[in-house]
Amino acid sequence: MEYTLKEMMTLVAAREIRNNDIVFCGTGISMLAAMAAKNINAPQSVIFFETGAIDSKLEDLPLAVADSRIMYQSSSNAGLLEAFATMQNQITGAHIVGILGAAQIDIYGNLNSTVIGDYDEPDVRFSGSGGACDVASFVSRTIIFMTQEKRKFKTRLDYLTSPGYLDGPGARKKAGLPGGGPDKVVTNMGVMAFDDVTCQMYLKGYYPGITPENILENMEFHIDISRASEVLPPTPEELTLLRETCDPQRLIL
Amino acid sequence: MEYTLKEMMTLVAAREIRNNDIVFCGTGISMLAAMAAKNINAPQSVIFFETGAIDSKLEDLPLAVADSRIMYQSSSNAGLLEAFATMQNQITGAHIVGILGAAQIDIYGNLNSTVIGDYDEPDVRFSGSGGACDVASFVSRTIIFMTQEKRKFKTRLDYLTSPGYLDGPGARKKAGLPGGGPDKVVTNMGVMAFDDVTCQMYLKGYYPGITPENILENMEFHIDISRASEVLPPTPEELTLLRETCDPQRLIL
Amino acid sequence: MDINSNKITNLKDAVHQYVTPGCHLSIGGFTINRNPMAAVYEIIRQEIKDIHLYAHSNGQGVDELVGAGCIARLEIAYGGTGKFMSTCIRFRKAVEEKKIQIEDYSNYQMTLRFLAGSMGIPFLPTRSSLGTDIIHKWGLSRELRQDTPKVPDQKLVVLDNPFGNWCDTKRVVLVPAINPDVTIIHVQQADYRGNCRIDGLTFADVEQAKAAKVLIITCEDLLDDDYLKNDPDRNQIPFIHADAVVHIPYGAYPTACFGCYDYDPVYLKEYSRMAKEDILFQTYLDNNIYKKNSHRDLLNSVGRERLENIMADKNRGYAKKLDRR
Amino acid sequence: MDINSNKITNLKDAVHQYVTPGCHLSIGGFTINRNPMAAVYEIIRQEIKDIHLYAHSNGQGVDELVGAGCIARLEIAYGGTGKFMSTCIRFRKAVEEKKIQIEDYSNYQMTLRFLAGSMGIPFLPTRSSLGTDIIHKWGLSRELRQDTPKVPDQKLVVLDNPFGNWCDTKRVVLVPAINPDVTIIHVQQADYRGNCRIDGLTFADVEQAKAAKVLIITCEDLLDDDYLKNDPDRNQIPFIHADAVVHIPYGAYPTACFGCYDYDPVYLKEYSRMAKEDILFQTYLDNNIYKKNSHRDLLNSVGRERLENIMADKNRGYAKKLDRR
Repeated sequence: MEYTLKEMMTLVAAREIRNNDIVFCGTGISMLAAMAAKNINAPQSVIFFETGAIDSKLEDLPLAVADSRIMYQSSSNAGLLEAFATMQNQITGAHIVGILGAAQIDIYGNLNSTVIGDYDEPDVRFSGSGGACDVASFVSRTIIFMTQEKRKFKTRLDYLTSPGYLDGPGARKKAGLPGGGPDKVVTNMGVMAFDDVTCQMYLKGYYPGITPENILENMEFHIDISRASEVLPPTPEELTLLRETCDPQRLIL
Repeated sequence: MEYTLKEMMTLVAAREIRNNDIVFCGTGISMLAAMAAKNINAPQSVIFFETGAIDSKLEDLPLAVADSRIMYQSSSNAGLLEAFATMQNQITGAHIVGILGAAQIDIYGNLNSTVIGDYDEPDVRFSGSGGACDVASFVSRTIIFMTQEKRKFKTRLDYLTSPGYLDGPGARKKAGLPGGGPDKVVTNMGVMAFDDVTCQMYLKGYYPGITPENILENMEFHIDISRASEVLPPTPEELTLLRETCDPQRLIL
Repeated sequence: MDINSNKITNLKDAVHQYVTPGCHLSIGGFTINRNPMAAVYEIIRQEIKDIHLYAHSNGQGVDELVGAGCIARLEIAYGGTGKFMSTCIRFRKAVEEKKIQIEDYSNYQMTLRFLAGSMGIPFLPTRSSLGTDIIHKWGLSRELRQDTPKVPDQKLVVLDNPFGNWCDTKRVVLVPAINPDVTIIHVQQADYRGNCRIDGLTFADVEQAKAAKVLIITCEDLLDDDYLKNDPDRNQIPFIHADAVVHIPYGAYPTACFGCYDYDPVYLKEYSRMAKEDILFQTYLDNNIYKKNSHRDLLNSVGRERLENIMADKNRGYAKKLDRR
Repeated sequence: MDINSNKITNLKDAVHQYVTPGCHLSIGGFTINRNPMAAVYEIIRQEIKDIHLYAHSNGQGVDELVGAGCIARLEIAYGGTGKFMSTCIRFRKAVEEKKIQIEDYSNYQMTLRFLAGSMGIPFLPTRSSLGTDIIHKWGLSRELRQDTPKVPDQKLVVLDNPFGNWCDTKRVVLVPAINPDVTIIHVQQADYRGNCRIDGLTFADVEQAKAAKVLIITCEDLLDDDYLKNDPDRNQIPFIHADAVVHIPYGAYPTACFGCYDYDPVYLKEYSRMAKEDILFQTYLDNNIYKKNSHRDLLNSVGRERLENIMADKNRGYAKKLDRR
């Protein structure tokens, strides 16, 4: 079955979600990945929004994390305080996987979603942290969506909005952060993971038709590609559920 | 009209409550005083409980601040966090008058409701602060109910549970406390106020049939009695409303 | 425990599994309302001892646990139940006879401590108690604190405002977080996964629940489907915090449960009377708890008439005509 | 303002009286939901300038206030509205062109700052942002902070845990309280005294409301009696915090109001298109705001059909059949 790269990315991220995970998601593709996991491979996973809704029914795809669609048939509707406390709380936070995106990422999975250029004299201004810094600070693991481009995979971030492994092994702990850090980076070309010892990004998988070298060409920094293998393409079942159940109006896809 | 000392005390305290006051009350006589004010002299005052209910209808007299009777037809039911935040918040706290009681009081209106004797080897153990320390710390003014006894009006408290003016002028501010401090002490013999300059208790009024000297005999420390005058006895209207509207079952009276 | 699983169990098993000797426990409710009394009686019946209990003003449940000898240490704000016991009677005796270790806080401070635990931070600030003996007098010694990993090394800390005089505030009191091993609450409605709906005041139940490593819920109504999801605004505790759900009608009796039943003045007065004397209190424990197999046994001995007297008017949430004199 | 009085007024007067040039303001809602848009448009119409705005992710309302030149300083966590504007367009332009001063926090930090304000304490702690540029890079300089009494002297403070390693926490970030001069929120129901009932998520509205020196409430339904007291569990903001109550049906339009209406995708897309060019945006402001006398005027020009399209299904709270492509 034919598929788009966006579909591939969504499903690759969805496969990372397991039963018993509580999935924090933002707007767009991250929400769709969480819905796909729930409908395909992790039916017992729980979807959770920073605005305060947990276990929403999601009969229709929300277009923002404050969309009224997330308030319908959730298990509890509260507010931001409760949502972020649930992430910072280490008892519940240990179950949470966060899905994030950003404008820039470095080899330790640190993210920039604030500015390109100087903070006081920015060339480009983005939305800013929102809840991303909080999620990246608190939860047990994060999955990060990125477009594979040299200007996005940066040796040095212009602004560190959301903490990954900071400057390497032990740095999160030294800074005083709880939580686990980045687990996977899902791009339009492949999937990266992080080395247990060095905390540095390495290539875990490349999509059919893409080579590890293609990926390296689209990054400013070099990563280990020795552990990479080809990622399985979407199955027809995955694609059908994604298209017909999760986003029939093709609002995101 | 005949009246009991308990009725007198309740009504004397009620007279201190004004329209536009938010009245924090505890169990027993303090709740009855708040109800009396609302039904007699301050119909626009608002009754408020540390357990989280505000503006309760109080069709029936509650026997505890967690009594379900305070949850019926209130303006908002929340919990302890919201209630105490409302007191600590200086914008709302400025409107709140707290009614308290204690086992011991000193000349600066500091209260003990914890122990008689040493804290580690107490002769008598009382309930402890509950919300009293919080109220005394936060709100604009407090009214204190006491029984006029030497062992209760103490030169030195065995334990300082709830702050009055601490050790005198400027001491609250120096300690870092917000709020105003004690305003009146209502006993079974008279009413004390606090001097604007010295922050010390002085006799403001004595009940019909009681002399200032009677009151001094029932205190361990000496207070100024030069400003005292006789307190007006309860009016028939006050007594009727108190008995028939506030506590018809005579649960407190 | 799978977060999204069916957590329905029975009280004997839940208490046996989670409320272990020496554990750190907190119970919900306030004075004479919505105490998880069925669970309290089950703890007493199972003779679980040496418990470290955290309480704001939990009242009736605290006094019975203390009286039955289950409690070794108590961090508390208020040992009373209002009109029925201005000071809790067995609590008072236990403190005066030094049978328990006690440390005093205010109600707000205890609530903030639970909130800090629920938020995953080590402390929260307040302006309450500056200049008082709550700051100066510690019930748990520095030595005990050093030797007990589950207790913070300081009762509280006074901190000068690091933001100058921001908010017209010179200094604050930091109170340390509590993360009880177990919290037990009683609610009006819960479902099989542990979503909770509390009617009326929540007291500090939500914070106590979310701060706990294990949460046991007893409930008046148990829903084995997703009915509560029809009105999520009213569900204060989502299931992700829950470990055990137990259906116990009248589970707060003899304390009240708003919308369901009132407190039982007959029981509470009888309790106060018997709590005053050691021998009478032993009789109380024997007859009302040890010799009963379950909360249902207790309710049967109380009898239908008294339970009917306390049944809540549906429009008011309490029993308007109840004789409370 | 008497706490217990009737506070019903109209929007023009409420905005004129309380939202003064240079004031510190916060608005409720989140991205495309329950923004107090009628009030936002009235502020723009009255051309109130030099506002210091506090926002977590307030979205549409922020972008319009910034675009209309009302804002001088902005403390914010997220300038976006989700799918419609991943980065708010006028916000982005204003920052890049240095037309406003901006300082960045996270959503949780901004929410905690409002909570601290509502609690009457100078700061609250969190573990969020340790090791990031949110800590290192300040948007408001130390000099400005020294010279501006309404701004705290530090952006935030990193504090070593005074309770050792309690809660496995080495250090925390303290974020300073916010007490806005004015907070404006839009709610589903309010009464004449200012009791508020919000259906669906509350976002940070309750904390923003309680932190404010002045609270303006706009509402879909206005009750001139005590009807809301029949179900006090659902009233998140009691009247003691309120200063002005204004009845504005569709007061959140073009953002959504759960249970009442959805966001209007036609309006929001048109906004995004016109926000991209300065000239088009001026046309937008002229036609949709300056040339309108009131929110009702705007709704009239939008027309009945579009308002019918976004009407919420009563069982779902949003418009199931709305075409959002």
